[in-house]
Amino acid sequence: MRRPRDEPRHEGACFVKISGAATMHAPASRVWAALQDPEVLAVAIPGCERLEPTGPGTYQFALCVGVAWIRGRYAGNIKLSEQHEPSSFVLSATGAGIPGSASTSVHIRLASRSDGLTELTYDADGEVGGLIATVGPSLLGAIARRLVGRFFTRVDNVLAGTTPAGWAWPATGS
Amino acid sequence: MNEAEQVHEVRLTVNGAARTASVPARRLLSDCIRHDLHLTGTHVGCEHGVCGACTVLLNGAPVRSCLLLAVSVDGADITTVEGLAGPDGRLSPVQQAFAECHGLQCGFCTPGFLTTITAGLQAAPEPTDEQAREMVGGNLCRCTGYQNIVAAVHRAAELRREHEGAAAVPRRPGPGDVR
Amino acid sequence: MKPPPLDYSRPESLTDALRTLADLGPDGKVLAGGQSLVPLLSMRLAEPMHLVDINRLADLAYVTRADGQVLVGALARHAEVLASSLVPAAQPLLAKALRFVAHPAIRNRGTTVGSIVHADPAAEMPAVLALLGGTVRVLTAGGERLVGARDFFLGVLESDVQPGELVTEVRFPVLPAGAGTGFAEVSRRRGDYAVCGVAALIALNDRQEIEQARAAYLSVGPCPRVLDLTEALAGAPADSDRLPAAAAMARELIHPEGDIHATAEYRRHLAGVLTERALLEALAEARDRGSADFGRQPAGNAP
Amino acid sequence: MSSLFGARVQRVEDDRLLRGSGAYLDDLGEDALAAAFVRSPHAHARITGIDISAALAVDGVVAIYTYRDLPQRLAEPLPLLIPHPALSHGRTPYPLANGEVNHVGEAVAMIVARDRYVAEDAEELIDVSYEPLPAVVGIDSARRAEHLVHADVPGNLAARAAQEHGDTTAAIAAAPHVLELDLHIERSASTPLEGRGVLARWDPQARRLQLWTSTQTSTGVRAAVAAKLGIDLANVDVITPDVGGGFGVKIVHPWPEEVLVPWAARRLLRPVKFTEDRREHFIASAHERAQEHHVTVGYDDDGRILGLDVRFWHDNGAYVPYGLIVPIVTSTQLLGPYKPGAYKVEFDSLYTNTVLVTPYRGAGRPHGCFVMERTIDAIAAERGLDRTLVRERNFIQPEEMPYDQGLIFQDGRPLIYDSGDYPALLAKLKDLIGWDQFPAVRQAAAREGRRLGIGLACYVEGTGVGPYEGGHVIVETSGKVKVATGLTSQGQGHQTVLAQLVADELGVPITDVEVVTGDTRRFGYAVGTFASRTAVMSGSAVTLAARKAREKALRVAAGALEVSADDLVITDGLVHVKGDPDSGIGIGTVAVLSNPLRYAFDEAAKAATQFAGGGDMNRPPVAEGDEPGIEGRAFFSPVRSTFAAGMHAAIVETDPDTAEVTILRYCVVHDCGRLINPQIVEGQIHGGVAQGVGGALYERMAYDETGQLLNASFMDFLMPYVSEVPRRIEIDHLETPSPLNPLGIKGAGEAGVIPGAAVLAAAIEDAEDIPVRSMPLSPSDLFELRRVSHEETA
Repeated sequence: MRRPRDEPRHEGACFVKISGAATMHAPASRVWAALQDPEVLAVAIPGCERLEPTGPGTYQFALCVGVAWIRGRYAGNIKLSEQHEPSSFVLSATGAGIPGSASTSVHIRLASRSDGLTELTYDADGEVGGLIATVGPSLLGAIARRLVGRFFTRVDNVLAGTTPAGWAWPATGS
Repeated sequence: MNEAEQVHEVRLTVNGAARTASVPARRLLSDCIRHDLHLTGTHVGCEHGVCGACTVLLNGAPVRSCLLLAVSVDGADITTVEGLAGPDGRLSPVQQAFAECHGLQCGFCTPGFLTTITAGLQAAPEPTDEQAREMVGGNLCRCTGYQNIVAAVHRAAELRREHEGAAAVPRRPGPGDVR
Repeated sequence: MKPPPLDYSRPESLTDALRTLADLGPDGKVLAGGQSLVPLLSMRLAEPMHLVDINRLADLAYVTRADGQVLVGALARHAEVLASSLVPAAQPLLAKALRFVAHPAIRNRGTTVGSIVHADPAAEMPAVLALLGGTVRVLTAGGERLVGARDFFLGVLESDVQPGELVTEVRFPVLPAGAGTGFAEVSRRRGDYAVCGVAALIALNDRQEIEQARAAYLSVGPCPRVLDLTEALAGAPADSDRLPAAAAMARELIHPEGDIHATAEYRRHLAGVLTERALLEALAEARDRGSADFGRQPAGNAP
Repeated sequence: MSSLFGARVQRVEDDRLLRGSGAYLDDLGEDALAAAFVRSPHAHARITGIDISAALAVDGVVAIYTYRDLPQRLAEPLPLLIPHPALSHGRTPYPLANGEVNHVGEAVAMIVARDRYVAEDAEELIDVSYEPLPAVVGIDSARRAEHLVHADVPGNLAARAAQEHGDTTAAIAAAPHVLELDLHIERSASTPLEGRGVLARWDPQARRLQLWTSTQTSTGVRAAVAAKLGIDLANVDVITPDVGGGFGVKIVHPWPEEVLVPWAARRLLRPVKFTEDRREHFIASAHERAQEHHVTVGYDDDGRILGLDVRFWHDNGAYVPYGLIVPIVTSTQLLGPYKPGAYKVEFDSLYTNTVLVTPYRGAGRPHGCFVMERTIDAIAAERGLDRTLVRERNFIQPEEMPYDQGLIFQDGRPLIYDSGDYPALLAKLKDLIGWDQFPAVRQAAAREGRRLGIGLACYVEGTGVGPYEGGHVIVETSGKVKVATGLTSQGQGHQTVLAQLVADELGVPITDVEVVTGDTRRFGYAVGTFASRTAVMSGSAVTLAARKAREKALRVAAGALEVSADDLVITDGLVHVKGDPDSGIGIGTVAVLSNPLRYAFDEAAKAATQFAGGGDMNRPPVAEGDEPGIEGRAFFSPVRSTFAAGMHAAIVETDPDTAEVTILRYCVVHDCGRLINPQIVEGQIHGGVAQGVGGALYERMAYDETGQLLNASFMDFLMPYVSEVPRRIEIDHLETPSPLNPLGIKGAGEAGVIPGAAVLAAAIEDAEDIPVRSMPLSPSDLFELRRVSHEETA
């Protein structure tokens, strides 16, 4: 009858794990290239205000991101690693800002389809700390899902040509 | 953040007296009452609207003063705990009942209960037990276990009836009245 | 816990308000009751912004009935909607659900429209609007658009209100004769956001059989979720013992998440239990309300 | 003389509190600067840099401090208040983090600004760079010790302590039956409606510090602040204003803010105030309760315990400023009213990267009671015996008092129960709840498809812990009586009960008695308010002080009236000859006569001046060894604690569909010795029961595995509203006087909370027929228990 106590005791903790899939309207090689392109990342990362390369596969960013009224400014670093072109890589990001700190590691896999499109799947582990974690944890999963969804939609829009690379987010975010 | 914040002139009627304060837009009504108007009887227990310690009467209806911006209630009529006793200094029926029933311990949450019940008894002068509990259902108390607070609601209703005609708070526009 | 610096305008007319909002664009935020916004500001989860306080727009503080709808203006407080004499007959679900909205002191200030715009998936009013297939009236300086409930809720705390827009009214379809509503929820403490909640609607035909059954769920996803349960109940008599089948159907269709108060599994279980309870109440009300209008109008704007 | 002792006297505190004229910490210091703190968002991290430049530029910011600004003594860790030989690795926090943070909420930087709004603006602009370290969260993680909270504390083990009475292993080995149980209690917290707060003023001319703090121990704060800031004790005043609840969290001292705020006030030559907000209270004050227990118990066919072995693990959070008090109390007090044959207990106190743990009302007892009472219920279930019968068979009998449990208690003294009648308490409880009638009630309910259960739990509570308290009583020439005691008050009605005692003792109207607590200007020696000790300790002390004042008053009046002091009594403030209440002198006049004066300030004083006549010209105006004034000062220091006891029973209904739990009845029988004011005692019980219900069904600290507290608000930390507490708490009293103090009283402040988790677990278990081994229990938890139980049966 003993409950395992070292497992996270509550669902919906600030340790956010999300998985998903998206169909990208381009061949895998183009999707791969887009996801490595800082200009595309700057467009796709929700609320991205600044993204500067600091080395091979590493970037500094500043963003203002949020959902509805819950909104915060973050600054931090992005690293692309475990690159197996054109099939998979890991995007890691850590950031800190007014509502708290966040870090995430997204494992992205690309699979070519026979129709020339690409099936993208991802698994993200996120960790959120600080204010937002202590007062709004039950919202985090849904917010994270929405932000990740926006990211891939944006990338796809760039690939499809509906959003030009170099397009900037409005200063206040979405 | 270094530009001086714009201040707004706020005119309120507080416990029957005209008061003014100059506040920035972000000033919470609770802080305005406590620190600008120096009426420290209204207490702040959570600042997110859950505990009810900061409850005041806004045009006769209980509201959380920590969930209001002072500037937004410009022109309103406000009753705080300091305004509950009679002009002669006599405790109101609700206050008297709390004393008789041991309805308070540390006293920190008490002003919110007193204002809430004062308005509640206007609406339900002879509350059933269910109504009495409903009346205080949104206020947290960590000391009393609520037993004596509910008893005090009933006792206050009794005292009000005894002081027939002497309403605890003069009739002000109610929640249904639109300003 | 103090709000960040804010800019502030308090328009005296709707025209002023819309002009101000148009000028401000994405920086402008509407302040009505503020019962959700102010704590977010105090916790500094919301960025500094320019508040457009509509509390002087007394014309928007109405609850009326017109064209088969209950119209609730942007400045009508929950308490006023609850106290409105036309609500119990015109749309009893509003009153039933409003009793679960926080506590009286919050209802005295918080507005029904604000609650819907705020789009908290755990809140009662968005689910009620979604269930009834109500409409949101959105104004800009340039015009008006009407948004159906199904399109209005976009995600957690996200609704379809664009910069420069003001929601002035929500419209809840009047409950036709022969239809009934029910509301049931479980919250940890009385007045808390629901662990799970269900609003239900049943329409009977003139043979006193269930013709249509719907339920809306709160706290089971990012938006209010409306399920058509007619398939489980169609043709059942008004004293139906087939409600468990509807509950089972609901359990199958929803996919709630767990949080610190409840596991996903418990939420799913509750969704079933509460579906049954809400449907039972709806069924009783539908019987009481007779079936004079049967067949001529659906229960609400069916989604 | 009509006695106020035992009367339901209305509280003297209430009038001003009801008018909104109370003075709580944040009501003071309108001219003070506001302090706010940057607090760690990480449970465990190294600090690699702090950039305050942007924040310093904010208009209205006066100063920002980090660890590097702290002078020598402030740069040391805060004191370890209660050392213990077993506490081999005691660690306490720095006032501001020194390079490492060990829980979310630990203070990293202090901002002093024009007001709190501006201070929070600046807070957002302070850029702290952290290098996160792995966090240790929960007892299992601490025990596994794959990561360490403090690099120099192996195994995360702050302390391991053991006690034994008898040969437990042998007793269990020889027992006919043996059971093993794992029992768990989660974290909760005191959560007073008013958070902590400090206001400091430094007077540079007088070189004097005045400090107001929302504390349970003003003398403790005073000594700590004087030591940390290097100020002579005599130049520090600590004044406790009205305190909006404490429940334990305010006994810890000095909190970082209690030394930083006065330090800043002295440095800036401006008054400075810190008012803790609600979120800070959750992540920067103290929690309690989290423990895992493993019980091995041997017993006979009748359910008599022959040997009890308890091993438990205590989560002490990131630091242990309050030593091992909580686990020591658990380890000694879990025995309750029972004599277990042989008893062995061992505990580990473990560090985790969470908010530190210090006593919360009940302090270790709710967990101990839960362990013992669950164990007894398990024995009863296993033997098929009535749960009350098993308890009766294990009770210490009244004729065995005083009873030595053979252990050392939290005050370092032998655990010897002074008094009590446990069989009588149980009989009262069974009557009150209708224990024997319950099976019929249950059946009737079952016929309606309702699920009812009954449970009970017993406890013994060491109260009135030493070492001492003192009191001072002075009669003013107006006849008014001023009383001071050093310990503090957080709403328990101390002013009222102490006034009752003094009014009785001095024979004056209670309206003439004014009691001041927790003001070091009025009384400098004190310990503090905790462990249900005020009535016993300060009650006895002010009684003894009033007795001295009374003797003096009678002696002076005897001289003036030319009668023997033995013939005099005081009634309604009038000193008169027994049987002649109409002629005598007012006690105020006696005060005038007791103080020979040179100067007259009013008509009363005139009578005591040097030309007023009277007095023996051959003796000094103040006799050798005597003092002017009608005053008494006394201390009370008992040989050991008193032991109050009580038993609770509850009937609950569980919803078969939603798994919600409703408490239908809640009954309490209680023995705190003689009752000074039954209304106040009942109020204490009510509040305790509500907290017990909170701890059993609603409140928990929801940490995730990274050490984030997910419910740091009243939205998600579910303190009960009126709708969650029993509709009526039915109370009966038993009074077995304590022989250990002049009043025969035992403490009552904490009792109500102790059996909450135990009694509700028992009742839910009874309703559901599923073992309940872990509390609190939410509907979701009960749903899960049902599911697992269903699977196991299937």
